[in-house]
Amino acid sequence: MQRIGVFVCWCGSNIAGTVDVKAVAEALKFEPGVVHSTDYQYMCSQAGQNLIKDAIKEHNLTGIVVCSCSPRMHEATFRKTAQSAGINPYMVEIANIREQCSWVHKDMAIGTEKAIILGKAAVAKVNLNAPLTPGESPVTKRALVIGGGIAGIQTALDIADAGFEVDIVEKKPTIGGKMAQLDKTFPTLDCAACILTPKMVDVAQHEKIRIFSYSEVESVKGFVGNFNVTIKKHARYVKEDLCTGCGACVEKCPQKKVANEFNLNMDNRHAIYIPFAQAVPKVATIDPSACTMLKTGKCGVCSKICAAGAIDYTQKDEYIEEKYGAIVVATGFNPISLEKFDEYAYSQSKDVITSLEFERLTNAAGPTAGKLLRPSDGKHPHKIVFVQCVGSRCSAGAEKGKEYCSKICCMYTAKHAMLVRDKYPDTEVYVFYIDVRTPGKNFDEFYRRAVEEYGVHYIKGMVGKVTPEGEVLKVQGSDLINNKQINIDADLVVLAAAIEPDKSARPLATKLTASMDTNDFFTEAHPKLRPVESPTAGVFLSGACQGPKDIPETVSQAGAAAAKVIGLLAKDKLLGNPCVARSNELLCNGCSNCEKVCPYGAITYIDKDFRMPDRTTRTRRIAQVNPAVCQGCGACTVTCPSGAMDLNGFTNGQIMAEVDAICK
Amino acid sequence: MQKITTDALVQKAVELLNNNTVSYVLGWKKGEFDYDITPYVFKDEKTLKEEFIYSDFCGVNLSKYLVAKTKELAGKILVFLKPCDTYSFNQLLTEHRFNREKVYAIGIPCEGMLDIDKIKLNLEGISSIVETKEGVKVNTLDDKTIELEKQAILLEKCKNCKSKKHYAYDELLGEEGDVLDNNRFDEVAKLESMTAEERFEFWQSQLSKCIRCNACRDACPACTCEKCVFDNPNSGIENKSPANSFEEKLFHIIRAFHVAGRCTDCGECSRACPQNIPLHLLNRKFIKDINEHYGEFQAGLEVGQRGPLVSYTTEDVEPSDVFNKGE
Amino acid sequence: MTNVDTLIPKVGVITDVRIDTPDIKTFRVVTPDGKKAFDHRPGQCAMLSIPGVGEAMFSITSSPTNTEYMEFSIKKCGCVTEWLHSAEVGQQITIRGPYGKPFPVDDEFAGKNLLFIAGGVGLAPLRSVINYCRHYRDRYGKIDIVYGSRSKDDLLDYKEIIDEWATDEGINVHLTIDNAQEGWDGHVGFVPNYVKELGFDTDKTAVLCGPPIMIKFTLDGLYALGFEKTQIYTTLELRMKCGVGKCGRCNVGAKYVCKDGPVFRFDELNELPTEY
Amino acid sequence: MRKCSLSAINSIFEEIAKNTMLFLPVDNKDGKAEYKKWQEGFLLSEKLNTVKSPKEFLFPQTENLMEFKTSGKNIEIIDTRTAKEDFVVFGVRACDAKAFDILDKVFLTEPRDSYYASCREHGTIITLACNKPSETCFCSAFGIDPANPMGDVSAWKTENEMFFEANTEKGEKFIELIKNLTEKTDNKEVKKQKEKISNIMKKLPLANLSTEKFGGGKTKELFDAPEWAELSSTCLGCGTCTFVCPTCQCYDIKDFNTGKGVIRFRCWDSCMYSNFTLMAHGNNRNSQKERFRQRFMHKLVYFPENNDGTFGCVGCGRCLSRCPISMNIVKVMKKLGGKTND
Amino acid sequence: MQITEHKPLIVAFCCNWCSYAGADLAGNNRLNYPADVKIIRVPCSCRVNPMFVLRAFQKGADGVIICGCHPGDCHYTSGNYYARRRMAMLFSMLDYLGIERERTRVEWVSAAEGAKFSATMNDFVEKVTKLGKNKRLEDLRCKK
Repeated sequence: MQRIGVFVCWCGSNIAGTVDVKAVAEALKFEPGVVHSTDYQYMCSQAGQNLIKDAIKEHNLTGIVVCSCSPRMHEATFRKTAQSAGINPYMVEIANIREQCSWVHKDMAIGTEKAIILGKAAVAKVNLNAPLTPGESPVTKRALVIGGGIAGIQTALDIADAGFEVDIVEKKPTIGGKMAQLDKTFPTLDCAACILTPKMVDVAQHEKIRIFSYSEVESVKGFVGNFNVTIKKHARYVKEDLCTGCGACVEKCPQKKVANEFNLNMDNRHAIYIPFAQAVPKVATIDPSACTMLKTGKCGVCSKICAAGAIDYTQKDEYIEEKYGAIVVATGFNPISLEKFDEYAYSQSKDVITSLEFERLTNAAGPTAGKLLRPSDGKHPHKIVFVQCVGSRCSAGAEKGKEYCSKICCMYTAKHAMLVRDKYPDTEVYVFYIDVRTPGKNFDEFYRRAVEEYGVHYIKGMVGKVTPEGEVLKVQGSDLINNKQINIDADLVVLAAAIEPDKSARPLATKLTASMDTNDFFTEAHPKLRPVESPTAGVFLSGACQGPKDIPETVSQAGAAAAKVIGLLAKDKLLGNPCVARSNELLCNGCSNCEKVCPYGAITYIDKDFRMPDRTTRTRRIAQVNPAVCQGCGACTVTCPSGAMDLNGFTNGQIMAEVDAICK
Repeated sequence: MQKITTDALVQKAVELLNNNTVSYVLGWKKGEFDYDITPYVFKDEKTLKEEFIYSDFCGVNLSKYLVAKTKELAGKILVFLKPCDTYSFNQLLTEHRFNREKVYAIGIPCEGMLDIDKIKLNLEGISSIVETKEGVKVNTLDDKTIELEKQAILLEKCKNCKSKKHYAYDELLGEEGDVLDNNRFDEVAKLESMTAEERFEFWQSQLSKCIRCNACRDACPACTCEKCVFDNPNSGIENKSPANSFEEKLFHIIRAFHVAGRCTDCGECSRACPQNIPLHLLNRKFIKDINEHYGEFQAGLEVGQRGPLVSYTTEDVEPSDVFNKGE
Repeated sequence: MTNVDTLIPKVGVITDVRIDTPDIKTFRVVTPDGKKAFDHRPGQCAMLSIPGVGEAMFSITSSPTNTEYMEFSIKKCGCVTEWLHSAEVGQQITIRGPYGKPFPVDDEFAGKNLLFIAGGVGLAPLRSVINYCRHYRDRYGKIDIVYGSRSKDDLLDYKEIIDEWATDEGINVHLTIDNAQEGWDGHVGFVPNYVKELGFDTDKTAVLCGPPIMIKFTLDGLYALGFEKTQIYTTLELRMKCGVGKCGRCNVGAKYVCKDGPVFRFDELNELPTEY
Repeated sequence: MRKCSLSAINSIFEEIAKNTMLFLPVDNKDGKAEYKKWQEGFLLSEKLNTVKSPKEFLFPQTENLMEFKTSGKNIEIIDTRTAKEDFVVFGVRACDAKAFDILDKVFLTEPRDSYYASCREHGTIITLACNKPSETCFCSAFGIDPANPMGDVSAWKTENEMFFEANTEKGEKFIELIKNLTEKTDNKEVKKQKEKISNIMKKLPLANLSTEKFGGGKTKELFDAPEWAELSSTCLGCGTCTFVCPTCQCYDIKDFNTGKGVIRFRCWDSCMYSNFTLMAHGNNRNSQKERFRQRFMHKLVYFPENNDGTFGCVGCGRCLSRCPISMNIVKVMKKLGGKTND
Repeated sequence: MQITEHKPLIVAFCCNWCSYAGADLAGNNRLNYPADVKIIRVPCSCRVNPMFVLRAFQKGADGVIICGCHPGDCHYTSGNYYARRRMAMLFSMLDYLGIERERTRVEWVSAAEGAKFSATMNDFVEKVTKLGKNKRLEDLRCKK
């Protein structure tokens, strides 16, 4: 029998407001095994923790129940407290009487009654807890960064600078990501390329960094500190080590009518191409869907022209296996597809464009060489309407768009408006907005300059309809402040499309067993306290894959993720999760069904000799669990009919004891 | 009438025993009467010739015995397998329950086995039972003779025989049969079409007969756990006698669940039940559900099959939709 | 109904817990009003239980001459004993008994020289007889006690043996441990060998209790010394459940250990099938 | 001796049920006989016997012994028994009636089992002679005459009438109760009926089953017999034989935590079960052979040894018809009994 | 709600990664649901053994709900897929035995779906309350 101490936390009034904490502490005093029960205002505070430590010593406790907030919040805290007082950390159980009680129930009597029951369940469980010791595993001192945008670049550089090897996997032929497509950056209006490309060069030249461009993560096995990743390197039909990036092949390539995705299909490129001048690696890539040679076997111009002999039409996809200690996800974002937004005539008129397309149109390296020209007829637009929140902040359950705020649109629209007015003062600029959100250093000043200095017309209200009529786009909107309909004949309409995670994120999440929210943004281990870690140990989050972010925020998160990775890789050994499956070999039938359901391949079978009660020896096939590989899901425990498989920390006995206590 | 004679089997067994192919013969032994046949491990020619029998009352599935006997006995064992026994044989091999090397399996045909309980429903006091073309002729102690048609006195498990085809053997005696069209899910469907109240009444009255003798479990070739959870005081659900209707249900639900996806529908549970509880209807419910929702699956068709409850597809039906089908 | 059935226990309170060896504790039990739960004879057993955990049979290690309380020396070896080992003073348990046939202290043993041979926790059931005989010292002849255990720390009731038994007149205590150990200057070796070394006269009645292997070899030794089966007693504590000879648990041959035993003379035991 | 016409039997049941609970074998949906509490419309089964024996009226499959309430370190013991009601079991066969005597020998010897005693006290057993013993019957091997069933009242059924004779005080009371529905008669008819039954008995295939090799004191001869191994070789270790047996009386005592308290109950157990003797010490009968042997040795040797030669089997034949693999005491007796003593 | 109405007892098994977090989020957002719901944390919905479900009913639960990550989102990749099959089978069997199907439910609740958690529990409690006491799968010894 345990000697259990019960500690009921008030959490200020968070718990004590709805739960009579004294009554809870009193009621739990008489539960089996409980020898001490008390309450305190903030159990998680230093004083609260000391209270627990003192009680452990004074009452010679063997188990601890803390009735407090969610175990997801402070389980680790109290485990450490227990450990420092000499109790095994796994002898601590938390009764969640805040999130799952005081915060969701209003009536004191009801809340108190439930808190007591939850406390009893925790006591019942602790009575069956056993000390657990985590296993140790080594750490591979190399990190993988998935995504070569500014987030990935910054993370990689920071990790590499700390002296660890880093590999970047980028699915495009070059790193750079969305930032490489931008013109200027807010709120300082410095040129994106000017600040990004030096970093790209740094990456290329860093001796600790390898870039796998035009590559994707094929599979991920293993666990924190010991990931085995297979990287699929797409055939680019150009030998990277030989290609000098001279561009001669590109010039001569007869297939010139391939939509240029870098310019958002607003112009064309060749079948062999280098996405942009500062690409890293600066290596040509053959687009197999466009190359005549690859499709028909007739052409071969690039091969003839290449002095370095880098062209290789027989190249195959290559699979590279590598070990990593940590993985950083930096898969970024994309504007959402606007196909469903018929009201803005995006599909009907070439002159209704997204903000990212607008970036390319104003970029000196873009399709118009930086001149703001209408995509339809190449004329200079005189009236431009910017529409904010296209697909952002939609109501829940709406059939299109996202519920969330895309966060960056207000600022880039202000930037766009300002740049237009600066370059083309003859152009009238209207911005339809719901709210202008400018929390950020120098952000609001920036926005006010657009309005006050550059004379951008900000109209609070939404655009109801855009109708192409001849050369103009008839924009019908509402002005909520003046409470009137507004009609503008615009030459160009720029839609601030919502942003969403890259489509590659979801399959990647599955491979990583990392969790995602409903919008496919990766979830953090904790929204406030562990914002750059995924709940999956060893997987970290950098940039917009976790949620909409602007560049400064992305870079700071990238640095934070790097810091976490460095912290992990700096360790020589990792302590595993001791809550893993274990097989009772006396009960095991050797049927292999648990092996079939184990997602980690943690179960193997061996033949073992057993001495039978009649003194004979019998060889039996029995299951064995590799505790370093097991992640503790428990799938095997239910598959096992004899109950030979059980899960440390969540044993059949413990869960049934909880059920019993709850159903008393 | 079984197409193959006892003599042919004995002859085969003696031959294999004498040429040292096998050391033991797992078969059926004559009883006190014509119907009380006991599985038996024969070791010599004499006993085989005198006491071996293969008749309409050899319903016992011998596959399960291989789990214990292959470990207990040193030499190779000859086992006679009826078509439905071969499914259990394969399933046991899939789960590594015995060493195939130690077994010499002979497939033998089966025309359906008889249920002495059904015969006794019609009469009491049997002096002998003679097999006829249509069924049996029963002579009673009071010197009457009653003829019974086979269809009416088949074992519950044989009424909807799923197959006359053998899926495992080293040697086949007699002719190979076919997988049969059968209506084995009709009774399940009938229950499904009842209201919840009716179903509850049905099962309540059936399961309340349970005396927890464990015959269903101990006869079941899928229940070969080293130690059953119901026998293990540490499992949390151990019990020896059902104290009330809950415990009756608990045992049968858990047992059916444990064999779900592994049960070959051999029907031993219902045959063994001294209280005539139609336990196979629980297992068949799972088989029917599995077939409907996860694709046709017959356990024991081959060694190494992956069972439906240890697999999944991302498109599997939602639990709520399992209820809502056909409504 | 006022009919008190023998299966219904009384409440007992643990009033003292003594740690004897690393895996044996001795519990003192009285009724809630501080009395002895019931009277017993040396060698008899009682059924102790913790509701929800289980019931188990233990020999009463205190002598019937102790009128204040009962004692049980219990080795940790299952869920009931494990639970008891974690129990503290003041804990209530349930107790029923006494069960079984006692040692024939007032007839066969009367006037005889006695030889007690015990190994490990096997001393527990003998302690009540030994103390009974010490109490009525004049009714018995010379008493020899041979007791051995794995190590010095595993010797049960060591203090009582040294301070009381060994100092009594006419009682010879011979202690032994399996392997030599620091701070032990007594005999080292297994009990059966020690018995042979000591070489007792056959003018006594022997009482054996200990692990099966010790019993087997000690018996051989005693036979070699010329002892008859009718001169040797032992006590079995096997798998008793109801305690009243009905449930069938402890049935060995035609005997029920809980009712016909646990004390058996070896000639009686010899008649039983070897299922104990 | 009293009699009534068979057509009046229903009114007798009605009369009994007015005063006490009445249990009798009726045909269930499976066409088997089963003891049920009588209610209007229930007919006495024509079957020879029930699947489950009537022992559960005296020794229920599970029976609460007491309850515990615990609070902190304290325990309260509650005797949960309530006053037992009177009941009548009608139609008990001679074998099952004899089985009650055997159970009495276990439960009513000191120390008396008060749970059993109370059931015994409140129950009136009306036995019924077997008109048509079956091939599985071998009660005569144990000296039981199915034509002369014991119990508080013995009854005989002829083609048209039912005869009653009281054997005990309780039986007299019962006869008194149905006095108005029956008439006094001599025993001529019954005698004829008995003869008829005896004639059938002689023809039964197991009529000459010998118990000669068994009985008290035979432990040494039988315990190490090599036949046990082959007899038990295909035993499944289930409890069917035990649980349908009218004389098997082994039980286990278990605790059940209801969440509100702990119920201590006893339940039938089977010496055939691998976990029968399993306790902290281990198991003293590890193989099925040993467990199988225990069951039959107990019935055929140990029990008679302790009970003046009375065997622990009554030859009801239930195990013969219910064992899933058709192994049974008759096969055991024939195999072991056939052994010559040279 | 009337005072005379039977207060059901609901046991909710929630996977640690999604549903338990979803329940926490419901708490963070103060989205009320009846206190009749008592949550047991399990690492994954695949940890829920049918034994636990039946045990809950035995000890007096009126409804049992199992919440896990959305299919495809399992922290352990595949756990909820196994749970989905197992619970579909178990609950179908309970239904087959005549146990009211509304007493059992499987629901996928992500860590971000506090609102869904609360709504689900409200709905489940309402449905189970309507059914009244669990009579068909009860152990009378555990009733007062």
